[in-house]
Amino acid sequence: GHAQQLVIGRGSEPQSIDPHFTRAGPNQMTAMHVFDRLILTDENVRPIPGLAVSWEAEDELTWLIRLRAGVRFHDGRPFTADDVVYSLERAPRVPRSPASFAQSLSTLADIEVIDDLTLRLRTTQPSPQFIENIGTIYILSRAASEGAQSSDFNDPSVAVGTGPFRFVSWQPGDRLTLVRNDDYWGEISDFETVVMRFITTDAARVASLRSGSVDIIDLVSPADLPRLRSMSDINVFQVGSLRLVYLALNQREEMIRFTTADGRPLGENPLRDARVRRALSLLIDRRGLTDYILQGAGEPATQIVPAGVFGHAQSIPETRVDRDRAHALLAEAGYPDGFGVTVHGSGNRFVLDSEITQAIGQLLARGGIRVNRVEVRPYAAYTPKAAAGEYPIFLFSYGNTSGESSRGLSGLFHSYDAQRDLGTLNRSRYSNPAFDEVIDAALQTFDDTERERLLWRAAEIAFHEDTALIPLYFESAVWAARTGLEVLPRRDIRTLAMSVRIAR
Amino acid sequence: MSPGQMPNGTTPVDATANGLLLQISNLTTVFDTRAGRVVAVAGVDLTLRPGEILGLVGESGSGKSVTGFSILGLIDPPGRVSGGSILFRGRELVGAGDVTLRQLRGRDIAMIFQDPMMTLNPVLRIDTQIIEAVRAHTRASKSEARERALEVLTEVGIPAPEERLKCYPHQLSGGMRQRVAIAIALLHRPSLIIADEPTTALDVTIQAQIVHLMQRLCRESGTALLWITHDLAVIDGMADRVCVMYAGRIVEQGPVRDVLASPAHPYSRGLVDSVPANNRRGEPLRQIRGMAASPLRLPAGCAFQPRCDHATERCRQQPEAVEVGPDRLVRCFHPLTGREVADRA
Amino acid sequence: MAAQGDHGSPVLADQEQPQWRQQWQQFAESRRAWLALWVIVILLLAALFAPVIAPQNPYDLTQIDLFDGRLPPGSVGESGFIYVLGSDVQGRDMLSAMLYGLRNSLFVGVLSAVFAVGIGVCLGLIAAYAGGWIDALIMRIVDFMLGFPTILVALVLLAVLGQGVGKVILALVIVQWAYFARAVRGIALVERRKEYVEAAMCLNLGSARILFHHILPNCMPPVIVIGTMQIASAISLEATLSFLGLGLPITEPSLGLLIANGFNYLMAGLYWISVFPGLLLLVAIFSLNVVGDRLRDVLNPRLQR
Amino acid sequence: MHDGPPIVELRDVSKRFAQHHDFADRVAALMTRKALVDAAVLAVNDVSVSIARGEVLGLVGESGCGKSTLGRIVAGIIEPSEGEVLIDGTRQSAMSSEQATRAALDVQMIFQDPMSSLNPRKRVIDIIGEAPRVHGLVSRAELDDYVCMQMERVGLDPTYRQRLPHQFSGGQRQRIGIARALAVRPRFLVCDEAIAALDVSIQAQVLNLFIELRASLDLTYLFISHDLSVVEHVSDRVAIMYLGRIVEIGPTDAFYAAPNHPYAQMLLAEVPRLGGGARDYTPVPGEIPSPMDPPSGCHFHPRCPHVSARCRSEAPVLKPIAEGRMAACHLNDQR
Amino acid sequence: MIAYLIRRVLQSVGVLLAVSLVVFLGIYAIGNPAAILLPDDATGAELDAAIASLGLDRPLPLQYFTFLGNAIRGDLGTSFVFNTPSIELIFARLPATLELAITAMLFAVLLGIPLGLWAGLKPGSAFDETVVTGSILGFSMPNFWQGMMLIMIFAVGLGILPANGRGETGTILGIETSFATADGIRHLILPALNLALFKLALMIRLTRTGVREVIGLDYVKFARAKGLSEQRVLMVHVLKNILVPIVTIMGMEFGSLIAFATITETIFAWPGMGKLLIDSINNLDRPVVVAYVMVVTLMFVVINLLVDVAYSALDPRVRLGGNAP
Ligand SMILES: Nc1ncnc2c1ncn2[C@@H]1O[C@H](COP(=O)(O)OP(=O)(O)OP(=O)(O)O)[C@@H](O)[C@H]1O
Ligand SMILES: Nc1ncnc2c1ncn2[C@@H]1O[C@H](COP(=O)(O)OP(=O)(O)OP(=O)(O)O)[C@@H](O)[C@H]1O
Ligand SMILES: [Mg+2]
Ligand SMILES: [Mg+2]
Repeated sequence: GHAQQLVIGRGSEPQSIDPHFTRAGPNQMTAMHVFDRLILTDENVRPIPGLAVSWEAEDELTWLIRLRAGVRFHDGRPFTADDVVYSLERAPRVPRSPASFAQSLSTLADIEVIDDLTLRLRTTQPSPQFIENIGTIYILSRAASEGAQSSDFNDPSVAVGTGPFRFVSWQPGDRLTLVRNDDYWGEISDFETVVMRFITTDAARVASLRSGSVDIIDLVSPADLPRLRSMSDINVFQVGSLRLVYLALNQREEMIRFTTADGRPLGENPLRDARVRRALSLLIDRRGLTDYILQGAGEPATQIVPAGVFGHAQSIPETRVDRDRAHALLAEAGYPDGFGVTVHGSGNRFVLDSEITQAIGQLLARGGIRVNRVEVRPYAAYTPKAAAGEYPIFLFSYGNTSGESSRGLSGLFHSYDAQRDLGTLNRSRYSNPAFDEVIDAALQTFDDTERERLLWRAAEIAFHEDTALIPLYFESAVWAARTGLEVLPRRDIRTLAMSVRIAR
Repeated sequence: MSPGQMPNGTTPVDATANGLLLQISNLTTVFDTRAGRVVAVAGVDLTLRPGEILGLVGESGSGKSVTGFSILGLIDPPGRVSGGSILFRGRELVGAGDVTLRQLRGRDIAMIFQDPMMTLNPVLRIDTQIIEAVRAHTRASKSEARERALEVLTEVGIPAPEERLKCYPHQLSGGMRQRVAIAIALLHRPSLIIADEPTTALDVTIQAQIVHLMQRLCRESGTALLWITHDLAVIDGMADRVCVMYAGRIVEQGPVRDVLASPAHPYSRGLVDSVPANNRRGEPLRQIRGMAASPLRLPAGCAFQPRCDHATERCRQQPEAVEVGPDRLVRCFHPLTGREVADRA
Repeated sequence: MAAQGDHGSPVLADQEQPQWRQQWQQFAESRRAWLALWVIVILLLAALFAPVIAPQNPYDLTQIDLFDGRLPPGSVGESGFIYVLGSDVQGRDMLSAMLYGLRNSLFVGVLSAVFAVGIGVCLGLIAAYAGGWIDALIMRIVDFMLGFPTILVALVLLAVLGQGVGKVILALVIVQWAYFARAVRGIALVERRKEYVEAAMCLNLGSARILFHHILPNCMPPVIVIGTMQIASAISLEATLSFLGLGLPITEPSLGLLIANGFNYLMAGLYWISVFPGLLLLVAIFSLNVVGDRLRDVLNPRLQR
Repeated sequence: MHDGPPIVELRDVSKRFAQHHDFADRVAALMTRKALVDAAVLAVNDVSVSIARGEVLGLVGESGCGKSTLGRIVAGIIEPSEGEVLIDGTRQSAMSSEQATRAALDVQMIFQDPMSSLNPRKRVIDIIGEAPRVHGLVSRAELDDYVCMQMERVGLDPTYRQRLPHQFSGGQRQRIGIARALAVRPRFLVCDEAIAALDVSIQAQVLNLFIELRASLDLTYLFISHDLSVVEHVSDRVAIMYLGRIVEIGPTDAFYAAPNHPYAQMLLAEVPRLGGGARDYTPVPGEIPSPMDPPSGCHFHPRCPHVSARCRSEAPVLKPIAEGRMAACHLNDQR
Repeated sequence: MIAYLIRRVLQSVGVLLAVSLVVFLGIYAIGNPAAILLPDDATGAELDAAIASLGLDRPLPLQYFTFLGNAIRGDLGTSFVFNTPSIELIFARLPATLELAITAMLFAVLLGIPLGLWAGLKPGSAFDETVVTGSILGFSMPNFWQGMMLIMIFAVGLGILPANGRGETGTILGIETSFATADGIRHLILPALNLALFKLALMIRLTRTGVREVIGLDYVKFARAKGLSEQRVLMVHVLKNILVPIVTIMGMEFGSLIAFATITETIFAWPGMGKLLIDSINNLDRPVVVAYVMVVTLMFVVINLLVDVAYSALDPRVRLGGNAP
């Protein structure tokens, strides 16, 4: 009966069944059902053995990897080191890939197959994160998919992996159907078939759950939370995610779209002054945002990663609203009456972004900043301008995909350097040589303790000392399911059939 | 036409004692418009014998068409027949049910409209329009109906009727269309045809064709014809009797020759006088002064009185129809004598 | 246009009253239309005086309070403010937001309809009058516009020009003028063939004068009618754009934007955030349509009694 | 009559309404291997006629024979495809722009449908006064008086000048049309079926107005009608048109006494006459041919009782047959 | 007729060229698709790689002319997002949209014409008033709001119909369609209704107006004078005449149903073309948007052509070759 089939109402859609086509989230959470990786992550984004049972650094440039024995692909062929070689070679070379895995493999120098189940990999430079990067690559069967185009993967005879589910069919815009892989090496799912229905409108997804046409939905909007929580036939599962929502403060010298408190143009950028940035941070009531707007589906943030994640600096205290101190700081910086600014945000990019943007406007305004406008634009029209640095204060988010803080810290805060490809996400052009030094060192360090110490320091500089941006909260990932189902919520916001169990 | 059905025109009609086919008495038709009540027909009395051609003349808006439509019960809201009686072969049509009227329409009483461009449905082929008319009253099969259609088209002198049947109205000339309309009217050999200005929109040459056709028809089949027009000359050539209408009333009626030669009502005389042929070339025509009376506010008494040279105090009362000669009635207190007319000519 | 036979016996009584008086009387005969007109007048006044009658200025970020968010109708806020129709997520008083929203919706609707009608009418007239390649060109542009997705136009404008009431109006005008051009061309083609145009040509009055003084006024009744309905559909379209995040600035909501915002809370039972503005929008568009319908009947000589 | 050049003279005027063939048509013709059929209507075919000052020329013919088209050419509403129109003996091309305007205003037209020829949205004062004001014939201050004067002249009550056309009866509307034309002080009126839409009693009133104006304003008329008795009443000369050509032209008396062209004879025979007594109407043989595809030779030959081989191949030309009379018929050559 | 076709084809080629150029420029003006397609943590090198692999690094005119060159060979480009030929993507979504549009149209026509006829026959009656008021309501509610209310009432509240999605499909005559299964039909009802309400209102109004215009004309009177039954007068003489404007407008509306059912498809998670359009616009998936608009324009050209042909079938006075545009 019903227990055999699981219908998931998903808010996002994959672009392709080819797991190498793009590393965008919706694609990955689809691929994870069908394909395995060398290293998997658990619900807390900690690495756990996947197709690799062990890995060790023989020296700074060499890694030895042992593969799991006795694993078979969906078509019955055995899994061997050759498939790994094939997959690692294929992943960076998928044509027209909008977001390829090339970056993860950029330091890979060569692969040596020792035997069917052992590999030795060499890197071009010392790279502590190398093994984690390798871990993100999905392993395909050379026999089934060699020479196949991305679009060929819509055929179940090409989309062959070793994962817990077999691919059956995909109707773009509508649904994706999987059947259980009964020979799976890991835990076998409770569900014989899994149907993922793509329902991108939040309210429609909730409606589907409430009308019983799906069993579980993801990306539950905080708007619906109180109601769903109160319903007896529906359970809500929630976990703090690694997605940081922050307010970027544009520190470019040429950004002069500010006004004085009475509306006249202000010829300078007050955000270049750390005291001003600090003052703004003191005006934001993060608890207000998480409790009132997000209905608890968020955790106030102090830095790039939440507590419990590698690199989280305990030393950074939570920022509480303190208007008096904010005003004092502003006065100190030469803006006793505050200044005027427009707040920008995206619409429908992440949970309640437009509501949050408005609330930020309100909080700043109530704190004495003249908020000239609050502008919310669809992401397509928003992000190019944000990247070009055209907004003074704007809402953005960063989803940590690796289980530690280095990637985020260097992307967001390293001084922008196009040549060396550093500070790519540093849209506000924050720049502090001291910070750069610390983070550069962290990225080269193999010793975990030392690395973590450096990351703490980097976080302290960026968040505590410089207020390079205003961290707001970590989004919570929320699922809702009909009673009788248990969902193991994942911090990486992946909606997986493997995480769903029939309650016992 | 299905076998066994007698063409109506050839049956002896006299179901009534007086031998009248149509007897209209005191017919009143009104339109309740926003501006008020328009009395389009205000107590018309009129009779028609089988085979007779009656001309109904009068200026625009005098109620000729409305009289015609009233007979067929085709007055659409906001209009209605508010009084009087229409006896057709002794049968009362005022207040008759829909079914009765529908059976009568097209079979016993047919009508031809003024504008041949508008009477045929532009989006239906000629054959459809004729065949449906045949089948509205007989149980003929499609092919029988088509046969009948060909027959009548030939009868009204349409060349190559087979091809015409497949045409749409716009592919035919005005004269041809009017002949098709006449053919439809003839389908069931009605005993009465109401022709509402059927030639006004047509050229002289085509007018002649149509008048010829209708004349022959009445003569041959004994169909009575009510010919509505404002063209006195046409009436003169074809009708037996004529009724002159003014502001919803028949002001004069009688044999066509007598009425046109020596009109007794001042209005009829005005009409006759204003025809160019009755005037000297190049000189001003004699015209009726003033403007037609508004049907919304008819003057008390004789409606023509404000425009009449002969009007007196007495004309403020409604004149009754008086007999002024053999078979001639005039609604006037001061009917003109033949001599007066001759004097003026 | 008054009751009359085809070849013209006028009903003289009508002469005493100017045409507009009659039409007005006829308009007022429909109780529904009369009521709708009143509703529109009231709504217009409410929109016009929104700053005066609204208990709160929903644009003023310092007046709204996050912590008064999601209050059901009739609640009293922390500061003692009474939210008659409840508050939205930001703590905005719904009643005030609706009054201002109505103002924005009507402003956008009326203005975009006026411009779209204006442009459409001019191009349609020119197409009909000039004929030939000018006509063909204009009509192909019309075809082009009709097949062009509104969302794309709106998004491009948003990206290029930024956000704002003016830009939304521009987007609505761009996607809607084509309908009018086509409609007016059809009407003008008929008018152009009438003899009064020939008479004007005979009097040597010049093309521009004939076009704008003679043909245009006679195309107006249908245009006025489509125009009224256009206001309604522009309001509705703006609401749709807002729903897609392409409408007005989020802090200066129209009714459509309010509904779109509340849409997310409908399932959560916070019905007032979208149902009240929805009802107000419904009433406004409904009344406009009723009036437009009635106007069409009154101005259509074919339907006159 | 007056001396001097004719007020209006048409020389070899033709008007062709052709369908313009574009690229697509040509490709289609190539594809279907069909020659491009010239779907042209020769509405007016090589007409030459002159109208002397003060005269009334009646123009008669069946529907679709090109009367209105000819009238429009004379009134300057449409350009002839070939030939030329001379006003007072002068070509349009030889005129200064001022002269051209004057010439255009000199010839005015009265239309058939009194309702559709008046702009339903303009008040009488504007209908009549617009052109004089635009052309600077009167100043704004004088306009009101001027309009009143025009209205009085055509027998309209000037107090009605603020009314709209629909508030008038058919006859009054036609008077407004006449006043509008007269307001630009024309010397020539083209009356295109100007009384056809009116009923008898109103017809008489309007006809009388024409006759009266002719005398008082020294007007010249081209009087188009298919009502032969009306034409007989008002015209000095009559021209008969058949399918774009003038087939006979001559003084009214002589024409009505003895029409020459077989078509003219046929027309006259069909006119219903008052006082003619009961008569049998005889159907005219044949149908009016389509102007798209006129018969060869003499256009009338398919319906002509006197048809000969020559009529089928050769189009007869207008030749004098008597003093001031011309006809286009091969029969005349035999006599 | 052939000349007419050629003319239409030539004109549509012009329109298509213009459409493709404008869409190209428009999306260029909005921004760079690569920035949207990449995940949050993408590096600059990744961005550059993506831009290069999508061919977005070449000058715009060059991109456009390449596109034109390919288009002539029938290749309208490959989706940035799905890496599938855009035409394939569009046609894969077509059946779902078509069945929705057809159902909505059937609702509108089968209900609208009778209601409109009846209301037009009895103007001012209670029935007429009700129908007219109802039709105005159909006009007055924004589509998305209507859709949400339908879901609230029928799916969540009463629970009698599924809230969204396309149900089970089966094959009829080799075409995969929802009409084949009961589940499919159940899923169709709400979205079709959502789309139909506006068209239904339009249909009622068109029919009603048409009836009122035609009913007083001479030929209707003449048909009555022939003794025809009221039913025949109505269903043949009146209806056939008013069908001309109805068919014209409904043709256009059907086109827009197919092309722009965006909102309904989004709310009801219907895997049709409209949803593809809005997703593609949001992702700045230029090849799909360009191809989409071109397909839609072409569809409008074809629909207009069919309408014109239907027009001349319905109204013999209209000659196809006659008036050029
Ligand atoms: N549907 C209507 N609504 C209001 N008044 C009408 C209607 N039909 C006719 N009338 C009025 O009835 C009167 C008589 O009209 P009718 O059509 O019978 O005149 P007629 O004698 O046939 O004139 P004509 O020669 O112009 O056809 C006119 O005054 C007209 O205004
Ligand atoms: N604008 C035009 N385009 C094409 N053909 C035209 C045009 N105007 C007139 N015609 C054609 O020219 C011919 C003569 O038309 P015209 O109107 O001059 O005839 P008429 O003698 O005035 O007829 P009627 O008595 O019906 O008014 C007709 O066959 C008509 O179809
Ligand atoms: Mg009549
Ligand atoms: Mg004419």
